[in-house]
Amino acid sequence: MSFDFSILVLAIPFFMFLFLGLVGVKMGKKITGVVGTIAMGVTLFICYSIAFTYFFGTDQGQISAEGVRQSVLAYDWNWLTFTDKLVVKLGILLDPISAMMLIVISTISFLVHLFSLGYMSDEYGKPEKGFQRYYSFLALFTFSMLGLVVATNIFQMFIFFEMVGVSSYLLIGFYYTSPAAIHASKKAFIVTRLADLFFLVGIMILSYYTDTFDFNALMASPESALSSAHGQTFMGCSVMAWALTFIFIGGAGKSAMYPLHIWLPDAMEGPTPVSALIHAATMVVAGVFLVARLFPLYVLEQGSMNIVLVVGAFTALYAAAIACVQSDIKRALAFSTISQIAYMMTALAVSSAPGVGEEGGLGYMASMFHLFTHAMFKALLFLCAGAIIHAVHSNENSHMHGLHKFMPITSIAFLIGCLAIAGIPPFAGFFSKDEILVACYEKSPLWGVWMAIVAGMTAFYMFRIYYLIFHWKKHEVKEGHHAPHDMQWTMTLPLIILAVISCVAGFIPFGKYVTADGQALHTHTNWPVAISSVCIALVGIGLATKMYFKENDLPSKLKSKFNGLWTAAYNRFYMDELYQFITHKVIFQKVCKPIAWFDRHVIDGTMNLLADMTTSASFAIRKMQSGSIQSYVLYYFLGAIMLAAVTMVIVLI
Amino acid sequence: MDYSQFLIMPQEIGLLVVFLLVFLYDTFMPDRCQKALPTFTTALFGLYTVFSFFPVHSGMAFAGMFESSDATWAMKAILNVGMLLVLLQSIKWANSEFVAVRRGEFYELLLLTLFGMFLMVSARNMLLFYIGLETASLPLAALAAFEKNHYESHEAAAKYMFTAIFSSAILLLGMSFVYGLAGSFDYNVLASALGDKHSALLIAAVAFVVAGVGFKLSLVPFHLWTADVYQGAPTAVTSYLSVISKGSAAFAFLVILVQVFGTVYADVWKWMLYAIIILTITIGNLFAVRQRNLKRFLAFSSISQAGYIMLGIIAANTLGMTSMMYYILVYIFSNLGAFAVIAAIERQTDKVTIDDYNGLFKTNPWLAFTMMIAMFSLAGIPPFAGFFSKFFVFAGALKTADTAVYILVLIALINTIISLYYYLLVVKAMFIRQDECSIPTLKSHWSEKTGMILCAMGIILIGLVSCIYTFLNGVAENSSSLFNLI
Amino acid sequence: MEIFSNILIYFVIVPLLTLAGLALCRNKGIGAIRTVAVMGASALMILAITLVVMFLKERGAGNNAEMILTASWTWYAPLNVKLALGVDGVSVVMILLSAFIVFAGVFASWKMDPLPKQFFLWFFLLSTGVFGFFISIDLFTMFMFYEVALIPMYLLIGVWGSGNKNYSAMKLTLMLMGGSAFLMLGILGIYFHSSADGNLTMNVLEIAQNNAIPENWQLFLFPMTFVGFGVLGAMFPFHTWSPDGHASAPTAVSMLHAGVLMKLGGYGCFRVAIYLMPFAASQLSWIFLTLTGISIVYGAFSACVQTDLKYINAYSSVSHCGMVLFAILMFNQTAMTGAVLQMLSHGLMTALFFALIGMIYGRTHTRDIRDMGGLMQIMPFLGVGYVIAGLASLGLPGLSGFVAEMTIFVGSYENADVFRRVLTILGTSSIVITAVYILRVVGKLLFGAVQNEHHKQLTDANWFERLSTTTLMVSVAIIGCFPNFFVDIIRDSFVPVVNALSDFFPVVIR
Amino acid sequence: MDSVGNLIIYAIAAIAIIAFSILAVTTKKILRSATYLLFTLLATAVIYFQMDYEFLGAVQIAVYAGGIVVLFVFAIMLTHKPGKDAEPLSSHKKWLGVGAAFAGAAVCAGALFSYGKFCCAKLLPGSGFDIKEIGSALLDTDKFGYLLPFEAISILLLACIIGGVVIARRR
Amino acid sequence: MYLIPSLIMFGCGVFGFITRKNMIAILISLELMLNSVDINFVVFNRFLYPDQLNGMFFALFAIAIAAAETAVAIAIIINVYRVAKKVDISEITKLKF
Repeated sequence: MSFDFSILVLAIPFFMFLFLGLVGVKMGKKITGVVGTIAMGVTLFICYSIAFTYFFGTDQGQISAEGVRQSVLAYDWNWLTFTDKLVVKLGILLDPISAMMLIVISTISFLVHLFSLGYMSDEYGKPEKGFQRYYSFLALFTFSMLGLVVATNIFQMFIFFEMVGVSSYLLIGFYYTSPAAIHASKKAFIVTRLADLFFLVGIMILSYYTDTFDFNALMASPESALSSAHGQTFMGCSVMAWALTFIFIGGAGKSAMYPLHIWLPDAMEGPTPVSALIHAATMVVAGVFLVARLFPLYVLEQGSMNIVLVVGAFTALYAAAIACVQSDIKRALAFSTISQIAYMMTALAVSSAPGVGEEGGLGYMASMFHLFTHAMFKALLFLCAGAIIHAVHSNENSHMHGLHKFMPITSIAFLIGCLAIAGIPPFAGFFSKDEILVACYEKSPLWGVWMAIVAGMTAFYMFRIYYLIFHWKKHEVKEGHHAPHDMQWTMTLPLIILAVISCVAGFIPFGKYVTADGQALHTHTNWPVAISSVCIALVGIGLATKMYFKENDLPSKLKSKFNGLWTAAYNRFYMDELYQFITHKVIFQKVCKPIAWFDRHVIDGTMNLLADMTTSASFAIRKMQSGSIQSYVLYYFLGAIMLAAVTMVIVLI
Repeated sequence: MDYSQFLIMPQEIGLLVVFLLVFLYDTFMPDRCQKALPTFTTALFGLYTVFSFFPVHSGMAFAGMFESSDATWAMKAILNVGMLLVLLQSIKWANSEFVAVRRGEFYELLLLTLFGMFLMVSARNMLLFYIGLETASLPLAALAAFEKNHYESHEAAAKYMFTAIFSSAILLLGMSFVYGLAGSFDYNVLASALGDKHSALLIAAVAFVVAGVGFKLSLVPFHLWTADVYQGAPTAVTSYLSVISKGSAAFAFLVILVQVFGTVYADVWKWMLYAIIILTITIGNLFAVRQRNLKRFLAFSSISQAGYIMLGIIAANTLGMTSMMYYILVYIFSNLGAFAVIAAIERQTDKVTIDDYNGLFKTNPWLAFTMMIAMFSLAGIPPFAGFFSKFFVFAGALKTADTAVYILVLIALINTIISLYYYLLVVKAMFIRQDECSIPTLKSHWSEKTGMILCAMGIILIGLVSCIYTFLNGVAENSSSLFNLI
Repeated sequence: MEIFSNILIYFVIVPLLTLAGLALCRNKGIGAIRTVAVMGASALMILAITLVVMFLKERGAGNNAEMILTASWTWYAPLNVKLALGVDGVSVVMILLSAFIVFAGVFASWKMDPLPKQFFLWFFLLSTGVFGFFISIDLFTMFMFYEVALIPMYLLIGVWGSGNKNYSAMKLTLMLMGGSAFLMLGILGIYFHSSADGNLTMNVLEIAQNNAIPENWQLFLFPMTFVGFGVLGAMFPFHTWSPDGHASAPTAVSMLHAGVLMKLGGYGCFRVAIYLMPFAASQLSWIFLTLTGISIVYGAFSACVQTDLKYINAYSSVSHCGMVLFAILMFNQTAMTGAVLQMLSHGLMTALFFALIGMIYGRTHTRDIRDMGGLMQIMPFLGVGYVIAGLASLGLPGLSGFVAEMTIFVGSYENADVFRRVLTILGTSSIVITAVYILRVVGKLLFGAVQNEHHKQLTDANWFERLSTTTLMVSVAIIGCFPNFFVDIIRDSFVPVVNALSDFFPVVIR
Repeated sequence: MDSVGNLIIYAIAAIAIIAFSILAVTTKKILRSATYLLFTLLATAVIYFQMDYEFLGAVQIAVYAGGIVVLFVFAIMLTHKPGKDAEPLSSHKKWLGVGAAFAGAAVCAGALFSYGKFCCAKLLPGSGFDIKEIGSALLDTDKFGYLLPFEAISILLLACIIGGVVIARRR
Repeated sequence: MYLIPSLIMFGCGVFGFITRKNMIAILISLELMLNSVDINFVVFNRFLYPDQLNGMFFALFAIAIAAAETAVAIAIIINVYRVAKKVDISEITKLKF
């Protein structure tokens, strides 16, 4: 089976974007949503068939004689010629991770489309204002994300990085009348843009030395790609290390690694399904995907890899710590996402090259595995949160409490999600997280312990959220409001589907399909690690149960005891304030304003000064024309005399 | 005693014939026919202008005193065209209440001064040049005093007269030094006799000659009379003064400088002109910036234009000469276009300040249009002729391949920005200012209209039709022997 | 006549005929005036597209001459001034750009009041200058058309502008003419050194062929010409005419000015300054690189704090046009191609911006972003248009800005010397600053709550406004989506200049 | 020619020129000024005579002394009530005038005397031009003929007559 | 030596022109200047080029022109006098700047 039809994966969403955006305005809102969802369903089907064909088809020779899974270049068009060698192509590259990502994206996107039909309507099922726009943007986002994962070259990836950023901007700012949404969307865009700047510089450096953007060419022999810089160094590090670090920064921006994470919590201002799609499952893993794509290069350039490791590990702990104290459930989930993505990053960073030692490439596999499972259960959690928010019209957990009785389906689905993320077997999270921990211990016990602690914290804060939403105390129904209840089928169905996936995804033999070198990686459970991690998770859950299951004053006691720490964590360790200070106080006030002043007063002033000088010179010499003939003649005569005298002096002397 | 030598000067003789006929008409025709005198003169002069386009024999006459060449012929033809325009524009004015009694004299004097200018252009002898110069300037004092009912007219005449006599004294002083050095007045003889020795006397001689002729060209610092006279004199006379008189003087100046003082070009008068050009352009511009009276404004603008004309002289090559003649031609059309509008408005409303012109476009679009293209042409904006003439003058100057001249041209170019500023002020008043216009919709006389249309056509066509420049270049090439000494 | 068999000459003839047609219209006959203007603009558009097709055909047929469709007729023989025509890829796309913007400009000024006839007269005179400039390969005619294009600005701003228009119009005109003063000297200097054997010529191709300008003269003339054109290209510190001028100009004039006129600067820098004087270019490029590098960042930073919509775009133009000159000075094919793409992109996108601003201003009567807000709800079409323009400006892939900037950056980085690379990276930072100010405006202007109750009654765009802006939006998207079409046209045009430079400068041609 | 007598006559004439020139421009009474001018012109004529240019001397006396000075006197009579003094000069202006005059004279003198040819020049015996020669030269067209200037100046004078008429007419 | 009176005369003329207020006096100063130049011509002719007459002729013509100039100038002065009732040069400074 050929992959010619794979172009539809991109074409359908893009067409839907234009169609819904231009024509949709004229159509009914409901129809728009349904059309969009159906189109997404078709895309979903195509993605699945591609992935199926790729992984299980045998007639295309995707698996070479050595058992290596080959990548397939389905399309490759010249799009923009830079130089004879550096040509930006747009195409479709299918390999294990991109096929896997196709599944992830299309699944979640479809479910979010479906979920949004209900979410974006009011209680009576009437679609909100801007419904068409919403679906149009969703289609655009899906298009961009799919384009990103199938990128054949690093520049295409950059292009879609940008596209993803913009569609994320548009979706976060969907409620464009709300100042917070505007602010958040702006912040998201600018922070990721800043990261993309580094990405771009990284690409420029990389491509300058290697003379190609193409992944296949880069991967064909990573050693020669790295050595094409001929050992040139810049500030003590090899240029390639710089390039890879910069590229990582680009990824870190999208993946919300510290210190570029600040946009993600704010991005929760967008509609919750959007958060589920973009800020939990797909876009935020773009950075991980990027590093995974270039893994063969990174693995050879340990300097850069160590940076990835340190950043990843730190972010995991940092975000987990903040997540423990957030009161806004979406923010808490957002920090949880940051932490989990940092987990994946760390996993990549601790991975050794495939074939090195017994567990070579395990981290890579584990990272991808976790990416997959996390996408599912985090989307589940977010959609649940969406359902809850839709029911109670608030993000604050103080407005929730005790919803278990009102929304049983949601509650169970959320619980499954929590168990999955906490790493309790047999839910999906356990398997992937376990592999990561193994890989970390492989690298160094320090990192293993570190990540295990993070896992424990994860379990704690997830259950904290769970208890605060669904238990703690009885829910108070405000007057004039309906009692919260489970939603219509379009909203519950996605929850159920995702819950099921979260339950069973762990049993997928991931190592067989998605590995760094394309060869199947046979994993085996590392029992000590597995047991210890489950124990730590259980400790976390227990702690949370103790503190938050029933209403009590233990949390507030602890809060007052560690007030400083608590406040710092609640305020996200003041990172936002720091940024605020740098951007507003330093850049805006100390750079932009002075420059604008300089322009108006010095540069423009100089021009005006020239004009004024002319005018005043004109007035100054006015007296020459005094009206008296005698003075005219005096000037005349002296002029003639001077002319003669000066010339005499110059010529004769 | 070969009187047939007079035949070499058909243009001058033709001019005298015109003068004679006008004189006779003025003297002997009955009073009722006198009103037709301006039209008669203009028509006659028009015929003569056509006649003057016929080529003449080149050659020297009167033992080298008088030269007739393609260049002088072309120059005179250019002057004739300008003169025709001036005559056209003045028809209505000459018949106005206060001038009518003296209109015959007006035309006679104009024609005689033109004759003087022709002598200047053709003179190859200092004596003849001097006589020509005086013939061209003394009657102008009488013309300046023409509007007896205006005090300014008298003041202008007095200022002109005194400065003119003073300048002629200076010129004579310079000439006497030249004579002392070389013992002759013939250009050819002088050139060889002066040699290339730089004595202080020679330098003083050059300086005084430059000063003397600089008066006619109103070069700074010999220019101070200009503005007052232009403002005070009747507009017809001002336009005549500003273009014809200046154009002829420029050509004669070129001939004297390159032919007589050619040997000391590089050391002496190039640098004199260098300084004078910078001063002329800059000071003319600086003064023009603040003027509110349009005639005075054009006076200063014409001072700075004279600086640009001088660039053609400092070039001292055929390209420069061509460009200078071309510049004069273009300048005639542009300046006369502006003066035509001013005269038409002044005649009917007595308004001459820029502020009076506010919103002119609304009441008199065609006048405003003519004025605008005249201004643009003076400022050197394409596609009007002024652009071409400026470009060519600069090209001529730069052909000297002298770094200093590059700097000179740069200064001149920077000055064009200032000049653009004040020309745009006029345009701004007419087009942009939204005030109520104090000038009602006017009906111009047919002669004024014709004059303006001719000027406008000239401004537009002279630049685009390249054959004029090419032709002038051919003429200048024929006279390239002028530059043998450079 | 032979002269009429060359398609290029029609780019001058058509606007002139339009001028004549307009002159025949009655002052009040707005219908006739519009008809003539639209016909003229459409004819130009058709001509431009035909030209592109012809160009591609010629190139496809293997005509690899540096310029095609060349023809020349002697005009001023004494100075060897010729009416020399010819186009290469760069001029072709510039002509295309101009035609589009003129077309959009006519519709943007559909309701021009007062004096519509005079407005269109000046408008088409300006177009004549622009097209004439791009089709000429003779320095004299180039310069002439260049000035023809400049001077109508004065009246267009002065008569039909708003705000402090007298000051702005005068400042703009004087500064641009100041630039052209230097330019004139430069051109004459080039002319007088154009040939070693005395056959002086004004023809660009011949001058380049002769390559006879002595090196010390190049060092003098190069700054003259570069600054001369650079003023129009809004090079720091000669850019201050731009904010004031744009702020006061009427919509269509801003469009044409930012869209096309400023491109004359970049085009001239390349065609005259660098192409003819490669030695000086390589020697002095560092000065101008620094200046243009400053332009990029400086313009962007300045734009961040402006509150007037037009000022924001004017400063943004400073930044973007700085990038054009910056890229041209990078001396390699890629960066120069990027420069042309950037000219195209900036032309269309800024024209779009100004058109939209004009339309918004026409409704709200304010351009201060502090007084506006939530316009997206009131006028969604204009709002979406503004967002698209903004996204193009900040470099969204799929729109033109991205393509151009990326080509520039990648091309600039191809240079091996550290100075250029550092500048390149500095320049790249502008993509972030651009995002900041664009999003700031979009956020304040379009999003949020409606600031002014009166604005709620306002209407969205009419058909002609939609036509005008849609033309531009589609063009922006076409360039963004199919850049290689344009790159293929443009790229080879830079081979001669890069070859000339390579004698003096270690150009990396890869 | 180069005799002591000549020298004495010359010295007298020169001193008269210098003295009367200075007096002409410094005297307060305008009529006296005209009178001093007359003396200056006459002294100049003496020098012309001494240099054997009798015709020129005669013209000088006739035109200048006879014509112009009379014209001046008439003008003074027309415009001045008798016995009125000119106002005193402002010293500021006076010094300016002195300065300018000296500067001019100095430059000219410097130029003239640095040109060595004049210092050693001697007055050679005159070759004796007679009036007839001058007359024929005036109407000659050949070398050293002045027909054209002669005609031209007649036109100049005509122009001046017309001009004078124009100016003098009351209306 | 023969040029000294001429020089002084010229200087006096300049001085007179610049300092005198009476227009007629100024004209007198101008006459001095013109006359001094005539002396120059004649002296140069007689001393340096005695075999020619052109200097003398020049002086002759110059005298004639000077006479014409004076006539016109006096006419103008009288004209001004009629309007301004004065011949004071400091009176006619209305046109300025």
